[in-house]
Amino acid sequence: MLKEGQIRIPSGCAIAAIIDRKGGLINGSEIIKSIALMHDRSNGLGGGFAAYGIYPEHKDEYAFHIFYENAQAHQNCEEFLFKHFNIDVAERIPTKTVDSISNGPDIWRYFGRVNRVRMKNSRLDESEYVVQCVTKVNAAFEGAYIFSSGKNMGCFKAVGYPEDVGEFYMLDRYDAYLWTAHGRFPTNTPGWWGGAHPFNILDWSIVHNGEISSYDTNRRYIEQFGYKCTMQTDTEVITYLFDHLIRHHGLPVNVAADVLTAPEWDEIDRMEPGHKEYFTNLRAIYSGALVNGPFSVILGSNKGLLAINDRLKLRSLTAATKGSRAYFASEESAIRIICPDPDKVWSVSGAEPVFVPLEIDEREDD
Amino acid sequence: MSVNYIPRRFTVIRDRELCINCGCCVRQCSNECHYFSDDGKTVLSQSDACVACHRCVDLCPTRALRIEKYVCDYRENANWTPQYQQEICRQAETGGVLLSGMGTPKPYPVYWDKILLNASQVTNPSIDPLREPMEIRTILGRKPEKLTVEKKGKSTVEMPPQVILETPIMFSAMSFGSISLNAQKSLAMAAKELGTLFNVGEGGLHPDLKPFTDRAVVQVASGRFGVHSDYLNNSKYVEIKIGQGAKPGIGGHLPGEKVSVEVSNARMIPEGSDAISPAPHHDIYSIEDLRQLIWAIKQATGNKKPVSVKIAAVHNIAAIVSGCARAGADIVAIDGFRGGTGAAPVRIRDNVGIPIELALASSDQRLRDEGIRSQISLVAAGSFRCSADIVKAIALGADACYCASAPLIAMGCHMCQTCNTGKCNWGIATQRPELTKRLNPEIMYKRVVNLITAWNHEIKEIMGGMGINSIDSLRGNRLMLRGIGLSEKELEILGIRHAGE
Amino acid sequence: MKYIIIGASAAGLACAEQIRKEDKNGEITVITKEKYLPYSRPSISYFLKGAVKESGIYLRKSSYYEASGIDIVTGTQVRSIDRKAKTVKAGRKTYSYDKLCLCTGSKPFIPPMENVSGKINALTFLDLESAGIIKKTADKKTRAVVIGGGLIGMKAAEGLSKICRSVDVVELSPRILPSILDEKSAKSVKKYIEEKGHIKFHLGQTVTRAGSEGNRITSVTLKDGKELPCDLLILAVGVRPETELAEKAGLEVNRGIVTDPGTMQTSDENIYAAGDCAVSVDMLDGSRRVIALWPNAVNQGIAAGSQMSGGDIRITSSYPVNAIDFYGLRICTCGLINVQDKKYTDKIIRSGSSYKRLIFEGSRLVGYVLINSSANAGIYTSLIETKTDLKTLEGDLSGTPDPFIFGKAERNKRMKGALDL
Amino acid sequence: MKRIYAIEELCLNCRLCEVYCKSAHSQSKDIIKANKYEEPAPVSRVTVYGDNFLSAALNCRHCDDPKCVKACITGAMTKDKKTGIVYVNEDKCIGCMTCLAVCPYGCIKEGKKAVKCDLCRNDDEPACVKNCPNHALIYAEPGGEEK
Repeated sequence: MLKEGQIRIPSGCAIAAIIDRKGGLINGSEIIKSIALMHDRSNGLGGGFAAYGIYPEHKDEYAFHIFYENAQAHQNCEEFLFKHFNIDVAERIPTKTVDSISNGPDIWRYFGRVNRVRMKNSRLDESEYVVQCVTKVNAAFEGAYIFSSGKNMGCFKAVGYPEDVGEFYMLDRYDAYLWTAHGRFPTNTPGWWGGAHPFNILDWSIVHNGEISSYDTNRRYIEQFGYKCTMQTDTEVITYLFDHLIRHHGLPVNVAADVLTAPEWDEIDRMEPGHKEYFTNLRAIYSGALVNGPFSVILGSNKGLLAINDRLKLRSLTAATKGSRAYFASEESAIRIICPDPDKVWSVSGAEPVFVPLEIDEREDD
Repeated sequence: MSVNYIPRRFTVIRDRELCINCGCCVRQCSNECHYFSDDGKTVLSQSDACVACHRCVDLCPTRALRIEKYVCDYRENANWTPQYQQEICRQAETGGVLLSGMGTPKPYPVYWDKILLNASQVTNPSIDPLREPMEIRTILGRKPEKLTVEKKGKSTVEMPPQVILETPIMFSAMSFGSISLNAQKSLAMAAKELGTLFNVGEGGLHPDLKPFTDRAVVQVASGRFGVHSDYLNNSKYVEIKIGQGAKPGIGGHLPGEKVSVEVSNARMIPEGSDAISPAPHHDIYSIEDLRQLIWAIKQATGNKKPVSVKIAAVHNIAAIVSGCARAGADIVAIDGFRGGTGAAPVRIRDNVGIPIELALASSDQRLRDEGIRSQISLVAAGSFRCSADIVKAIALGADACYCASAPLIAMGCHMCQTCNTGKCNWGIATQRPELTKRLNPEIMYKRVVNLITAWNHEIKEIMGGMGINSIDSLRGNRLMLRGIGLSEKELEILGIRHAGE
Repeated sequence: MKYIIIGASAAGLACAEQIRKEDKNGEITVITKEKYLPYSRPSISYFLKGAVKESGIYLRKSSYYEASGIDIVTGTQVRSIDRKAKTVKAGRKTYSYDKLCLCTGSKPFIPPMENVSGKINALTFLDLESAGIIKKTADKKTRAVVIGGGLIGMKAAEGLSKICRSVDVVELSPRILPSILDEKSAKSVKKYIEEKGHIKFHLGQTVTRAGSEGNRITSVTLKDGKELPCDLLILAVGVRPETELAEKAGLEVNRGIVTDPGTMQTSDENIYAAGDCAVSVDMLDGSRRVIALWPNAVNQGIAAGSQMSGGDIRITSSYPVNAIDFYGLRICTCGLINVQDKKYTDKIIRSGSSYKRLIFEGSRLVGYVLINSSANAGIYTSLIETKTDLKTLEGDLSGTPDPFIFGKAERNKRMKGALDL
Repeated sequence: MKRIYAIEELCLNCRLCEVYCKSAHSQSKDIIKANKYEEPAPVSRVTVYGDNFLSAALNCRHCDDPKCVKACITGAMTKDKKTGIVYVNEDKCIGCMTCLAVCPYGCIKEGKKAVKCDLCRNDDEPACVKNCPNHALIYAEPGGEEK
């Protein structure tokens, strides 16, 4: 059966997220409870979480989460990894046996720093170096798949219901200031854990619900700039779009969101001249990056959380705030189960991104 | 004793019951196929000169006329078809190059008809064009690599000049001289109302079109006809015509009889002299010369408008398109081998050039491979017969489409392919005043507006069905296309999967 | 204001209608000696030959006059006009007026002939009454003789030829319709009419004496002594303007009531005159004579009516124009036809049965005679009326005149009117 | 009142206006019977003059102060007070053609009775205007407003 990536598998989904602006820690059990409520929005063929702030003791090192399908893949990948990074910790990610999750790959995690010498003669900056290494492993090393490569964060995903995946990875042992979660309803079995969400690159993680009809236009736009869309999923291409706009083009996150969900022309025509020119130029330059079709996306990063809805608001996405915390979910019920009396609840409107910044200075060199 | 080796091609059939001998057909046929009997009471017809332009058929008040192919069988011969035999006879008589008009009629594969469109079912919803705004606004011109932003809503990018079209359809180049001023005026008026552009062609600009210069694409061709600073500056954008799909590699020849005083003024050439546009631009012998001309034009127009380069779809098209882009062309127009023409040698029109579908697909992919596709605009030309062709072209990667034959048909053309004779009964491909007045711009421009408005609606309907509400998301969206009856190689060049996958 | 109009034919009715148009509530009284409401006098020959019923001959529906406030007094002879008292005696009543218009038309001219007057079967052919009598008395056995080969005589002869056994026409001049045809055209028309209407012509002749039994004429004898049996004698030699009333009232009369050519005002400022009784100035040669034709009478009636009721309509151009047909042979004539002066030249175009003669004065058209080629004759008429210099035209005049004889500017005015397309 | 104006620059000399005028003023209102079989043959009120190079369809101007109405000796030629249309009252017309002799535009045709354009007063639009293929005949107010 074709593996995800060889064919494009359309799917519906559930998404959820919690963030504490002040950096207060939230236990894994809360996010599991939230995503679990939306059990019927997924069909057990994919679930996953992203957690930020779970490795304080390694916060300046890259945390690689890797699936190995066989020992050979394990050995090749480790050989490559130790060559390009100074790895000081290598261990299996602790998991618990859950009967609904079976015959998964061997799951390891490594903490390490970039090998300065090798990075210098690759003439790439640190981020580009890491991205190229991850892309190399995932594209070239058969059976090995790096599904998380950020600092002080990590993704946990598998084929199964999200609440089972949470239990499998014993997420109740982790505390993070930013959680995102995803439950998947693919039309057919992805046949492979790597296909589950969230999708990660550096410390970006994306969970996405919906089916973007502009997928091939976006894919063929982004592939102009060195990206390889190996998974053929919407999340992958949206992540690369954000990465390209923010990292390569240095656009602020909310401007990047404007590019993906640009306002409509009749709205632009009604704007005052300054704005009109800005948005006309924006849509002219980035017409290939406009994302069309129903979607709701939550983008996690060390800078904060961004939630966006498609321009026509064809996909549900609810937001709420309570003190320093912000909650997001495909359904309001998934928020109220973990936060019964939020200060404010609203439905994210089309093409108006919500950005919740993290006010802790996590990184010096950023 | 002259032997008539070539049988007539058509027969005009007159239903005597219906014919009221009003003589309308007699006065309307410029090929003089109809005439009155001596007593002036009955109308007779002689079909030798009939080119099946249907002027008499359409104007006959009692619908008494119809045209029939004149069947005069030769012995069956798949190789030596009657057409080849007759063309040999014609050349045996004239010793000259056979000329003809419009695009090649030869049955080469039409890829548009072998590509199917996607639609949303279950996994992603269609978008209801009655509720959501469907956007087909298209912006042509060179784009910078990225947007530089001071803060949200304030960009500091140095934006090159852009051209905004309210539809991805523009009217392709048809010069004043090959078509009548009235035909051009109709296209100009239609372009103004539709919010799109019409291409003036290589015949210079007639003063009557002054009010439409903000809707005009002006061409700089190898003959440089009518090119001066006013001409360049009073336009929406300037297009350097390197080639034309119907006759790649060769120049153009407007016979002296068609060079009336007005045509000669517009082209700045002596009246009655043949207007020859030479095969190459005699100042462009390599790509760097093209860059020089592009910059010269940009300087002449104060960098206020994009410069387009129009090339015929030939082998190695992808490399040429990429080269033009790198030579500074903001817009590259590719004209497929089925594109129409006022006059072109039959052999070249029917054998030289490649289909626009393949040229467009490979060029779009090559530009993407080099990461510069998003910086320039790609315009496809060469026979779009309906809105589905346009959607497929945009999905293959075109920004916009040049249409010429379709609007002409809307204005009365019946594809008789004898434009080169200058006796067009519909007042389109002629300069004869008694024929050009048959094309009343006030009436005809509305028909063209109706046609394009209809196509726009259809494009929006198809996009809605695909779950797309902006043409930006259709452009280059090859996933929306599926091929049927295409070889692996063809699918690969078109970059689309086979139906069923 | 009180208006009185004497005579209820073309001029009288036109004058009354024009006054009503300009003076909504003035009192308008039209007095006529005939016992009929205003009717189409030239149509009596069509009535005679049954081409139109009596009901169709009236100019307006009878209810029209009451609706437009015009009081028609029929069967009343006006006997005298008192200019100082501004009153008119008619029948047993006296009518006072502020403005008076004489539209008395014309009366038949009867040359001296022995034993004709007082005979019951010797009639003129000017009004509906006589036409009615002729229609009743004439039948298949009647042998009719018409004195006068002019317009009226020929129309009478045509009418009679449908209902009588034989018709003889006696004409003083050597050719028929002398006032409108020339030598050549008269000969071909005469031949045509003889074939179609079995009418016998006696040209260059007059009737000198009539034989009678009691008060009925039985025969007539011509100048050359020839005797013709005659059961019905029609006197159609010509007409004279009816100016008796004007002369009695002391108005200036010179072969027609003399009027100001523009306002139709007579020598008395409150009295106007219009139609066959008034003198017109022919714009083409300046001659002062009576132009006894319907269009002229209507124009003069309108001018007089307007002047009488404070309007400003004036007569700017009067000239003769006439269209008549005999057994389908159409004759149109206009302007000066029988001209002798060297300054006039003419051009004759003949093809098949159609005959066209154009009369020029220098480079101006001043007259035409069209026989069976009357298509668009009105364009020639407008050339005559507007005194257009033919050198400014583009096309020539021999064929059927059409808009393309004019230059572009004139064509635009004629066909596009105010549109500046 | 709305009148028919002829634009010679657009007239194609196809003469369809004459064909359709005959049909509109025929007994049968059928284009084939009217133009081929009907007796007496209907007469087109509009006439095209000129040739393929320059032509125009001449038609009655329905003048404000019509010479033909004044010249009519039987009161048959009438100008309708409301619509302004000048038309022939067939019952009263004796076919003397005096109107034809005075019409400065030459728009009255010879027949048993006078024949002239009545602007197809019982239809919504004159047949000649409706069927002119090149919009060379315009039915408009003097200022040009068509609707």
